[in-house]
Amino acid sequence: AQSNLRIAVIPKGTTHVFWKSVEAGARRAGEELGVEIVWKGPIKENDRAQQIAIVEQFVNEGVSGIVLAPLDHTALARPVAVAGQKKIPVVIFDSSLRGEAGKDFVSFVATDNKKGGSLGGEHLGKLLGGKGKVVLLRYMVGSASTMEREEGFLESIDKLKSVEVTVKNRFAGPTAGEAKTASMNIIDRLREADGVFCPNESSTFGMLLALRQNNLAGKVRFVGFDTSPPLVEALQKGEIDALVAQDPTRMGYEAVTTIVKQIRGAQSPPVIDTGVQLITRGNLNDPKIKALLGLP
Amino acid sequence: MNDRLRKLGPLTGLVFVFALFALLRPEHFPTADNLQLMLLQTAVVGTAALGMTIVIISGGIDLSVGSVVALSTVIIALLLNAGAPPLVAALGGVVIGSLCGLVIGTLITRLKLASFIVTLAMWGALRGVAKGLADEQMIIAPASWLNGLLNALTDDQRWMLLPPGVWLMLILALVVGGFLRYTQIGRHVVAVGSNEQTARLCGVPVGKTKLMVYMLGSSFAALAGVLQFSYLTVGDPTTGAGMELDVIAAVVIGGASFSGGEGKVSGSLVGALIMTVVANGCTKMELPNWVQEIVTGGIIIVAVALDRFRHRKIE
Amino acid sequence: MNDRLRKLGPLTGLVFVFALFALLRPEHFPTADNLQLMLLQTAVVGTAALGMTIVIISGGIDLSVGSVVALSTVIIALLLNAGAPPLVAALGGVVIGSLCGLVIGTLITRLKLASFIVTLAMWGALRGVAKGLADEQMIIAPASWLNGLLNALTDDQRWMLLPPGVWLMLILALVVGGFLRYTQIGRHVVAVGSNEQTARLCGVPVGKTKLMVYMLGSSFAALAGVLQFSYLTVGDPTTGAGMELDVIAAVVIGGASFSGGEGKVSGSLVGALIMTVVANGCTKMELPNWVQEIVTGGIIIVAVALDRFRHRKIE
Amino acid sequence: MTLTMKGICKCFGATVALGGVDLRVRGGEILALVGENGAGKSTLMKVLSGVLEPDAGTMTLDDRPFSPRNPQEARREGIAMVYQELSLAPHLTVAENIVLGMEPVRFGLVQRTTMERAAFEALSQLGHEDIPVGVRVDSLPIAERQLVEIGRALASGCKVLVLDEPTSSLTAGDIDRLFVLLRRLKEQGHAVIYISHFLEEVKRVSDRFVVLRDGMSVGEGTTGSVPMQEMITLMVGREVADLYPRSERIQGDVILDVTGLMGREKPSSASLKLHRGEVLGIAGLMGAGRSELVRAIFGLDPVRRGDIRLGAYSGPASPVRRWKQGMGMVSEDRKNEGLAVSLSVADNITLSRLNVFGPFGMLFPDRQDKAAQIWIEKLQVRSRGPRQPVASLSGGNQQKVAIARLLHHDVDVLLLDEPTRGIDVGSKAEIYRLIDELAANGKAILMVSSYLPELLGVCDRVAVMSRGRLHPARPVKELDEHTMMMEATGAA
Ligand SMILES: Nc1ncnc2c1ncn2[C@@H]1O[C@H](COP(=O)(O)OP(=O)(O)OP(=O)(O)O)[C@@H](O)[C@H]1O
Ligand SMILES: Nc1ncnc2c1ncn2[C@@H]1O[C@H](COP(=O)(O)OP(=O)(O)OP(=O)(O)O)[C@@H](O)[C@H]1O
Ligand SMILES: [Mg+2]
Ligand SMILES: [Mg+2]
Repeated sequence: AQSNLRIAVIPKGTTHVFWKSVEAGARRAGEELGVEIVWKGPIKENDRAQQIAIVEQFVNEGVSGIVLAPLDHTALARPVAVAGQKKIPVVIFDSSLRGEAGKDFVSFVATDNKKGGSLGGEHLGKLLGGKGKVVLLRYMVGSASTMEREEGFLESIDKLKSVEVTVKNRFAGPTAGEAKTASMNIIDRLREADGVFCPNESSTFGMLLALRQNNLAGKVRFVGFDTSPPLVEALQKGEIDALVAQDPTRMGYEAVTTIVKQIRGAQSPPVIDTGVQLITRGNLNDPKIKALLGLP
Repeated sequence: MNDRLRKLGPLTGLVFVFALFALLRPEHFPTADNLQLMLLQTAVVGTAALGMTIVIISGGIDLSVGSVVALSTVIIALLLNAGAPPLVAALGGVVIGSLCGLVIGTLITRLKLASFIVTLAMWGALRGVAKGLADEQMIIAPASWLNGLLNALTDDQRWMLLPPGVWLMLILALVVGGFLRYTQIGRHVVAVGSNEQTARLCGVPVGKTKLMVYMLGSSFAALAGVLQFSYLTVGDPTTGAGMELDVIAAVVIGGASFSGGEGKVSGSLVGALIMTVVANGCTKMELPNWVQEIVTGGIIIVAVALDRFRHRKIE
Repeated sequence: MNDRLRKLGPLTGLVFVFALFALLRPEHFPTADNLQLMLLQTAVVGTAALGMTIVIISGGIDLSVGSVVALSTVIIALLLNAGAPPLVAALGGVVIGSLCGLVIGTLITRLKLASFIVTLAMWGALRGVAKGLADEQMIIAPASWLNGLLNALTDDQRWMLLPPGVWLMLILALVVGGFLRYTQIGRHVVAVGSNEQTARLCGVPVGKTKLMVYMLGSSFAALAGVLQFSYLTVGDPTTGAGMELDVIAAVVIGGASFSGGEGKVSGSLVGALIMTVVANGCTKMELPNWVQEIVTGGIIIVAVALDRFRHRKIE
Repeated sequence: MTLTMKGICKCFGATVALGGVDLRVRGGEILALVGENGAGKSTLMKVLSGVLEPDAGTMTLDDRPFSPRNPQEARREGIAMVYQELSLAPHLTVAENIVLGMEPVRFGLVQRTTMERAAFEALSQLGHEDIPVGVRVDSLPIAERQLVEIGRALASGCKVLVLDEPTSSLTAGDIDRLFVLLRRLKEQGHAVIYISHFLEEVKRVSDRFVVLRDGMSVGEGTTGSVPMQEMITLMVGREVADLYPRSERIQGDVILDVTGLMGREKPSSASLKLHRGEVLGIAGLMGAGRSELVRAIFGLDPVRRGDIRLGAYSGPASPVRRWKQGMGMVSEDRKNEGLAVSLSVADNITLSRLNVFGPFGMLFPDRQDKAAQIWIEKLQVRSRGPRQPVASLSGGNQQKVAIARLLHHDVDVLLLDEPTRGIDVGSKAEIYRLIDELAANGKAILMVSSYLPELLGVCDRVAVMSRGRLHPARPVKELDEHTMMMEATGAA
C-alpha cells in the first residue's frame, strides 16, 4: 500500500514565485519517493477560512499525510488536531502552528524568520556605517512569518544607537501594486531615508518600483526579502543591495520527505531549519547561490 | 404542479451541480461525511445571507457584512479574554453588530444616502475598528464550547444529526422566512422594497422599517461572525475580506433582485450551498486553482441560466 | 447660476477633502509633486471608472473590472515577451478586454441574466484565465516606453504638464462624456438605462446597445490594465483584486444611480480623485492603517452627504 | 364635517404649481375639481394628503388646524386618496395592498383571514367579488389594479375621499358602480373630492365644481346649473367650438393589412385593413385584447399565426423595423412603456429618430432641442423647456410628449393605444384636430380607445373587439354607443 501514498501539500497561496518553488521541491520529492502529491492552496491568498476548509476536506477524504503552511498560528490548530485524531500525520512548513512539533504534528520545516530579519537588519546597518534614517515597510496585518522578520529586523537595528527608524507603521498590502502605492505615499520619507527594508517578495518589488520611479533606486541602501527574477535583476544592477533568501525548493522537498519518512515508520527531528542566506552582488556568482536562485 | 416546480427555484441549479460532481467523483464526493462538511462550510455565508436577503428584499444592499463578521470575531475574543462566559461573549458580538446596523440605517434614512455608499464606507471603517480593537493582530481566546459549533460530529454526538452551527443556520432561516411572510413588519419590508413611494403613501413607517432592516442585516452578519469565530477559534480582524460578494452572490443566485421586493430565504441558502458545492467538488477533482476559478464562473452561469430557462418554459 | 452650481456636483466633496488635508498638512500635502502623484495614482481607477460609468448609466454593473485589468497586464507582458512592439502589445490587451466584454454582453442579452451574476462569474473566471496564462506568477517583460506612462515627469518633460497616462485618462474622459451626450448611440445607452421597455418601444436596438456597453466597459478596464502594467512594469495576474469596489464607488460617489439613466463622467473622475486624496492625505497625516480605514469611511460619507445637502438646498 | 384649504401655494423651483388656492368641501357633498393638464389639481390634493408640504396657506378640518406632515398623519385624520399614478406594491397580494399600512395584527403577526375579508369587502363594494385577493397585484390587468387602488381608499374608513382620475382605465359598468358607491358615501356624510377630465362624469356625479387654472381657482358653481360648454370655457380660458373637427378625408390605398392574427393569448383572431387617410377605431371592453393586437402588430408581442402586411413589407417585425417601415406607436402604459421619465422632454420626443440631429451618428443637443420645441409649442406641452425631465410634468402633458414622438418621427401609420387618457378637454380637442389633420394628409391611424364618444367623433370606421376576436369594421355612421357596447359584450 506504500506505493500509492497520497500527500496533500497546502501552501498559503499559489501565485508567488516562492510557492512555485515550494511546489517544485515537493513534486521532486514526490517523484523520488514514489508518492502522489496533491497541491492545493486557497484561491484568495491569505484567506484563513478557505485554508481551513481545504485541510478539512483532505482530512475528510483520508489522504495519507498533509503538508501545511498555515496562514494562521492558532486558527489552523483545530483542523490539524482533527487530522491527528484521524491518524493523518501533518508536517508544518514555512510558518509556525500552535502546539508542539513532534507531538501535535510531526515536524516544523521552516526558515528561521527572525534570524532572517536580523540578518537583513545587520547588513543594512553595516551598509549605512551604523548611522542614518531607515524606513521599514511592513507586509500585512496578521501575517506571522513576515511579522517575525520585521521584529528581527527592528531588534538588530535598535542595537545601533544612531540609526533611526522613521517609518514603521505602514503596510504594503498583499500585492505588488498596492505595495507600490503605499511606498509612493511615503515618498517624502523615502527621500530623506538612507536605508530601506521590506519583509517579502511583493513588498520588496513594490518598493523597488517606487524607488525607480523617483530616481532613488541605487541611491538609498535597500535590503529586501525573498527572491524572484526581477529582484535578482535589480540586485545585479545595484538597485537592491541585498536580499535575504530562503530556500523554498528545499523547504518543499524536506517537508514531503519528512512526512513520507514518518509514514514509512522512521523518526524525524521536530524542527528542521532550511536556512536563510544573504545574497549580495558579491556572492551572486557563487555556484551554491546560483543553484538556489535557479540561475544558469 | 407547475407552480410548485417553480417555487423550487434555484434548487435545479444545486441538483445539477451536485449531480455533476457526484458523477465525476462517485467515491469521494457524495459521502455522508462530505455532505456534512459542505453544510458546515456553508454555515457562515449562509447565516450572513439570511440578513442580506432581508436587506436586498427591502431594495438595499449591504457591503459591510465581511467587516462585521471580522469585528464580531474580535469582540467575542476580547470578551472571552476578559473572562466573559461564552454565551455573553457571543451575544456581545451580536449586539455590537446590531449597533453597526443602527449606524448604517441611520445614515441611510437620515442623510438619504444610497445604501451602497454608506455600507461601502462602513466596509472600510468597521474593518478599521476591528483592526484597531485587535491591535492589528489575531486575538487568541481561551477555548470554550463556542469553538465546537462548527466541528464535525463525533460518534457520541450522532443524535444531533447535524452540527449545532448548521442547526443554528437552519432554524434562523425558518425564523426569517416566517418573519418576512407572516409578520406585519416583514410585509412592510417587502412593501418598501417593492415600491417605496407607495409604502410611504400608505403610511408604512419607511424610515423605521429600513432602520430595522439594516440592524437585522448586521445582526445576522454578527451571528455569522460567531460561527466564523467558532471556525477560526481566534478573533481575526482580517477575516471575511471579500465575503460580501459571496454573500450577495448567494442571495442573487437564490432569486433575489436588486430592484427589491423579491427574494427567498430558502433560495439564498441554496445559493450559498451551490457555491460551497462547487468549491468542494473542484477540490475533489484536484483541479489547479486557476482552473477552479474558471469552472466556478462557468457553473454559476449555468446554474442560474438553468433556473431562468425552466421559468420561461413554465410561463 | 444655481443650475451651474448643481452641475459641479461631487466637486464640493473633493474641495472639502482637499482643503481639509491642505489645512492639516500645509507643507506636505498641497505640493505640486504631491498633486501630480495623486493624479498618477488616480489614473488606473479613473480610466476603469469611465467604462463603469457607461455600464452603470445603462442600468447594469460590472464586477469583473479588476480581473480584466489583471488579464490585460498579463496579455501585454506575454506579447512583449513574444517580441511584439509596445503599441501592439497594449492594443492586444485592449482587444482581449473587449472580447471579454463581448462574452459578458452576450451572456446578459442572450440568456437574459442579471449583469451582477454574469460579471460576478466573470470576475472569478477571468482571473483564473489570467493566472493560467501567467502560470500563476508575475510575468517579467522587457522594458519599453509603456513603462513610462505613469512616471512622474522629469525636468525635460515639463512641457507635457502631466504624465502621459494622466493625459490618456483625461482625453478619454472627454471622449466618453462626448459620446454619452453628443452621439445617437450614447443617447440610446442613457435611454436603455432610464427605461428599457420604453427604449424598446422607441425602436432602440436594446440588445446591441447593451452588448456595446459591456464591450466598452471591459475595454476601458483593459486600458486601465495598460496603465496598471505601466505602473507595475510586469504582468501580474493577482493585481486589481478588489478594484471593482473602488471603481464602482468612484462612479457612485460621482453621482450615478444603480437604477440607471443617471451618471456623469466628470463626477466619476472626481469620485476616483476623492478616494486617492483621502488615501494620500491620511498617509501624510501618518495615521495608523486602521485609523486611516475609519477616516476614509467617514470622509466618503461626509463628501457624498455634502453633495446631497447642497442639492436639496438648491431645489 | 368640513375641510377648508386657504391660500395654498406650492412652487417647484421656478414652476408655480399652486398660487394661492382656496377650497372648501363639506360632508355629504361630492366636489368635482376640474382644470387643464398642469392646472395644479394633483398638487393640491397631494398637499391635502400630506405628500407635499405647502409653501404657504392653511388648512382646517372640522375647524381644527390641519397640517399633516406625512401621508400617515393625513390618513389617520381620515383623508383617503386614490392617486392619479397607480401606486401599488407589485410584489404584494391584492389583499396586502389594500390593507397596507394598517394591517390587522395580533402579536405582530398579520391576521391573514381578517385582512382578506377586509379586502374582499372593499372590492365587493365596487362590485368586484371576482378579483382574487390572494394573488400578486402585478398579475392583474390594469383595470383591476385601479379597482384595487380604489378599494384601498375605501377600506381605510375615511372622512374625506379624494379620487384623482379614478376612472381612466375603468369599464362603463365599473364606473356606474363606483358612482353608486360615491353617492352612498355622500349620504353617509362623507366628503368626496373627484378629479376627472371626463366632464360627462363630473356632470353625472358631482354636486359642486371648482375650476383650477394655472394654480388659481378661477370659478366654481353648482354642477346642475352650469352647462358643460361654460365649464369648458372656464377651464380652457377660451371657447372650444368644435371638439371633433372633421376635414375632408380621402381614403387611399390599404397600407396596413392584417389577416388572421393570433398572439400569445390574445388576440385569438384579428383581421383588419387600414387605408391611408383614414382613422380606424378599435372599441371593446377592458381586457378584450385591443392592446395586445396593436402590440403584436408593432412587434412588441410575439405573433403566433397570421399575416401582417405593412406597405411593401410583410410578416411580423421588431419595433426597430416598424419605425423604419414608417409605423409608430403610443403605448397605453406611459409610465412603464411610454416614457423614460428621468430623461428630458427633448430626449423623449426624439428618441426614435435621432439621426437627423447630426452626421455620422453625432447628435447636436441644440438641434434636438429646437426640434422638440416645435412640438412643445404645437401640442402646448406645459413645460419649462425641452430640457425639463418628463417626470416633473403633469400627467396629461406627459401623454402629449408620448404623442409628439410620432409626429417628430413623421410616421405613415400611427398606432394609438388610449391616446387621450388623462388629457384635458382643451388638449383633447387639440389632439383630435391633430389626428384629423394627419388623416387629411394621407396618414393612416389605428386608434384604440375606451371612450366611445371620441371613437364616434374622430374615426371613419370602428371595429369592435370582444374576447380576443376582432369584429369587422363598420362606418361610424352605422354605429352608436349602444350598438358598440352590445357587440363588445358579445350580446350582439
Ligand atoms: N415634482 C415636480 N417637480 C416639478 N414640477 C412639478 C412637479 N409635480 C408637478 N409639477 C408641476 O406642477 C404643475 C401642476 O401639476 P399637477 O400634477 O398638479 O397638474 P394636474 O392639474 O394634476 O394635471 P393633470 O390633469 O395633467 O393631472 C405642472 O406644471 C407640473 O409640471
Ligand atoms: N404590465 C403588464 N404586464 C403583463 N401583462 C399585462 C400588463 N398590463 C396588462 N397586462 C395584460 O394585458 C391584458 C389586457 O389588459 P387591458 O386591461 O389593458 O385590456 P386591453 O383590451 O388589452 O386594452 P385596453 O386597456 O385598451 O382595453 C390583460 O390580460 C393583462 O393581464
Ligand atoms: Mg394630475
Ligand atoms: Mg389596453
